Amino acid sequence: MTFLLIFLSFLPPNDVIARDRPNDAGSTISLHWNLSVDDSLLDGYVILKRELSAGEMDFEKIGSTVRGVTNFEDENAQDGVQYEYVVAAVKNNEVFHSAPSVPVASSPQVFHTGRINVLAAIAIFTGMLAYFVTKARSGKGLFIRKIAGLAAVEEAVGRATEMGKPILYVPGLGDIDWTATIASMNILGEVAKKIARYDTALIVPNRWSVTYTVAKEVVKEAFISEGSPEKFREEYVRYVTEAQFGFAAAITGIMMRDKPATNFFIGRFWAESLIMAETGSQAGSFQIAGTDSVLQLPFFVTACDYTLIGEELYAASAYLSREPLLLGSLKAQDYGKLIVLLILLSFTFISFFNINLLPILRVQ
Amino acid sequence: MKRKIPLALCFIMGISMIVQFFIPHPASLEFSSVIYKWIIVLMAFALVLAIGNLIRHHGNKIHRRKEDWQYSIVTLAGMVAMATIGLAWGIDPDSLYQRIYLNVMAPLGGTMFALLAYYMASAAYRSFRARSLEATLLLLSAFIVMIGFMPFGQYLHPRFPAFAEWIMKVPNMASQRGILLGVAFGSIATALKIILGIERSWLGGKE
Amino acid sequence: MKWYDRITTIDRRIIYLLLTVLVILPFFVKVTIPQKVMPQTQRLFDFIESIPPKDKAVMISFDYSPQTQPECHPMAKAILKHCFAREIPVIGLSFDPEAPGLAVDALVSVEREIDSLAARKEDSLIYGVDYVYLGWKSGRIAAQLDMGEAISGVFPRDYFGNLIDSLPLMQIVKNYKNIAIVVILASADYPIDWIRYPQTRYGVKVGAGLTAVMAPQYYPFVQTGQVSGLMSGMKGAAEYEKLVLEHGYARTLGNAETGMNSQSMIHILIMLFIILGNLGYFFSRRAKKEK
Amino acid sequence: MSGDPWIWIGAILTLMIFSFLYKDNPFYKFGEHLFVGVANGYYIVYYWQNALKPNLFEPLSAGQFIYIVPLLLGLMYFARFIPRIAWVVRIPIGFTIGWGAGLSIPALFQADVLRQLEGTVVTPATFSNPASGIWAVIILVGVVCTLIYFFFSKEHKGILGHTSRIGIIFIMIGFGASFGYTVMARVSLLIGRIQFLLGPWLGLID
Repeated sequence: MTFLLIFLSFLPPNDVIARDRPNDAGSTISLHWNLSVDDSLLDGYVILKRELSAGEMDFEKIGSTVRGVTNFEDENAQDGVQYEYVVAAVKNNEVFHSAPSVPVASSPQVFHTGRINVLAAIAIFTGMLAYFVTKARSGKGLFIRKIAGLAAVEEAVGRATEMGKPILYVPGLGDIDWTATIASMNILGEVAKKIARYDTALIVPNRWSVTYTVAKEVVKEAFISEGSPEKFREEYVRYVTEAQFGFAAAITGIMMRDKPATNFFIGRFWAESLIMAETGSQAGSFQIAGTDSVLQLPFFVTACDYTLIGEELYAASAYLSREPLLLGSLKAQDYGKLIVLLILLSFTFISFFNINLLPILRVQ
Repeated sequence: MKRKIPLALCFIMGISMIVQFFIPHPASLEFSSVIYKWIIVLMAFALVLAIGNLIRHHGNKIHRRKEDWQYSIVTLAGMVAMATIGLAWGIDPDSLYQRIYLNVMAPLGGTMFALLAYYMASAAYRSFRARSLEATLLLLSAFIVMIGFMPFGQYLHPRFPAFAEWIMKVPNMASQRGILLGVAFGSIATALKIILGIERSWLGGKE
Repeated sequence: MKWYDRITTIDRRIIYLLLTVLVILPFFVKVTIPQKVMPQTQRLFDFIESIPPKDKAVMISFDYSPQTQPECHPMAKAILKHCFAREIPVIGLSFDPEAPGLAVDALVSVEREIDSLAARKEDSLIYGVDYVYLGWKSGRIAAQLDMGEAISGVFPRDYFGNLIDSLPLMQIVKNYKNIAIVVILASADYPIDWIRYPQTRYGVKVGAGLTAVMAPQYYPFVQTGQVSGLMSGMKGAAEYEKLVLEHGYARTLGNAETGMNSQSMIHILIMLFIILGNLGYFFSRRAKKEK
Repeated sequence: MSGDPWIWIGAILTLMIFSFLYKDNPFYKFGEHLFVGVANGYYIVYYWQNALKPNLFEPLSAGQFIYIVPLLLGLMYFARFIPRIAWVVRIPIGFTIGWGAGLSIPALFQADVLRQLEGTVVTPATFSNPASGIWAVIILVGVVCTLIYFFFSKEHKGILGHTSRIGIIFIMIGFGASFGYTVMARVSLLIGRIQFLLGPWLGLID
């Protein structure tokens, strides 16, 4: 049998289609072919190409695959140059060439069509945000549900004033490119305004140089806007160190020695969360935490008096300031979640009628 | 102008980074990598300000002989020494700089981190009380996971590890996903408000 | 003070002292508790088991610091032993500035172990051919994206100062096309960037070895297939050690084993104290009600 | 016992930090302040070597004058010392914040919204294994209820009240599980320090 096969000829693969790979930075051509009818007897396939403009140049081998494979990507094409491709079946050093493909050239794309869904999501959400913010501008009172941790902020500041002890505000350990840090800066502004009305010292330690500069602006402006710039002290906002646990060590030091009446932990946190929260609890401070770091939430919940969970952190500046524009954006967030819920439920429901909508959610 | 220029720059940067996501063209990739290099440079400049603040804070403490001022000397001396060593003799793997890193910073950081083992124990003992339904559920699921992920779990009951795994993978995953989805919207809304100039507390105050 | 009040207010220092004693004990009293392998660890092992020898490389991103060494270092060693025993080339790199020292330690100690077992000279490992360590780079996301174009663009030289193009392995492995999987060993939230950027843009496969605390956050990604396998914490390391040993890729277990015994003791201690606290709470509440 | 002075330094610093467990004391204060100092020295060198040198001075001296832009932006941080132009500080801040915000929006939609939704939708294929089908339904219910808990603009009454209460139950089970699971990780760290003290320092274990 083997003896016979060697002298038999095999059919090559057919319908070799070459096309520019979509949505890429160029220089790649995707090939697809139909398997040779003798596929199961073959060793595999080799892929050959040649430049069309180079005249009668020979085809050059550029790669190979095992049998049963129907596609290949030539990632070394030169953009704008026309190529022809041939796929050949291989058996014992003998090759059986297919007809050449239609010539094709690769090119980089300027729009990624596989990401239309992300674009649509951004457009819809931006539209909703713009709508609700504009609507809010007209000043109609918007409802916001009670958030226990925020209702306690006033009490926390008052308590510190009574005790004559400072307030410690840790704006998280994330740099300014974490949106949680930006949310924390907004809350810091509101807290600082309340502090400016009382006579309480404030300590804002920072891990990042950029957040330090922002925090300083925010606190200073809060004191100015409350009409008591003279109460602002340069030492309120401090830079500590970028080292995560060096920062945590310094904070525990402040907690044990300055004995703050209230500690705020608001922003992005990592493992150091419990070091700070547990030390603060042992020092007897009243503690309010807020973070979107899912993994640190259990520790704050365990060791702090109040904790803003996840998105509550992002609702906080609207809640505290009651500014219509911010409340409007909260409404947009709610509608965003509503759409997500409807997608989850409807896609699940429809899928049982054999309509699979999941590809809509897929991003390339 | 004091507000318009920074706001405009913020808007332009935000929009360009969003647009960049949708353009696979090599020029777009090049753009994003150059900008990232600039961002790092900016961080380095801001660090100069930050270190200035640190020096002033500790310098003040020493100058006014505030409580524990002696320790401020330790901080300043440590910083100057480490910076000098790194800048003067380099940062090769065998350099003094790396040695100090490995034998001073690493043990200090590692031990701070290790304190958490103790704090987890004291925090759990103090606050894991079955006060309400929610608190009881929290306590129970913590217990099941603590048993299930230890090798002795399977001797208590052969299905215990699977149960613990189930808690991690089903209810825990569901709640994490729910929280994450909410956070994503909060986060996106905040980022959008920043780009559109609706949220401008980083500019400080009203005017 | 009643007994039930007393057991709800035990001084934390007593807990701390007991905990210290229990964590030290297993170093001197050896026991072995056999354990089962979790499916996500198995998946990672199987993935690497399925890579053909001397073909695509495994890229290992060493992103842990000395603090998480007890968890991540045994993972690194186990996975390196696995790759080297199967003749899969390894490319190491780091985005955490604290990691390079540890990465070099892991690579060198595994190389020594393999070389000492090598029967023939050809079986010993050669730097630049069997593995390369690129070193550390700042600007994580940008670097990860740029490596899709050319690794040499991001790392013109390796950690030891050799020109990248002078290393035989790096002449074959130019970018992600020749990388079978990127395994991130990390104590922080690093794999998400690999998923969000190189995976979404270049289709890079991502595996991970994470500290026990980070790992659950990635369960959703394992389920969706964005992460092709995951070792979680010291337990995951011990499981991978076990798989590597069972398949004959190593002679001994690593350090994760003793660690698991200390773990068991501490877990029991913490649970006992929680029970004490609740007993006290229960009886004091009943006593109050009776009044 | 080790004869290496570096090991001794590491061991003594380790014990200094552990001493905080008993109470705040001069040894801990020393360790803490040394940590902050040395770490800042470390990062000064680090930013010089990895940011300013390769990303600013080398390109500039190679004639890539576009890098004057980050130089100018960086210098603007120092405007805060000149009260008249102190507002200029906002320019580099605006640049950084805008960049971070813009980068995060598509990434969040893609990885945290669309991909997670895709993983949560239940399809007939999920039921190819009955158990995993049921778990998928529980996950779906959990995600929906947890998300409802985060609705802010409606009072949590009626059906919203019931579902958000189920959401809270899921959240609490999740928190407990995460806490219990994390114990393992933290003990690992402690083991690492103990290994260091017993091994390299005291030489009691190998």
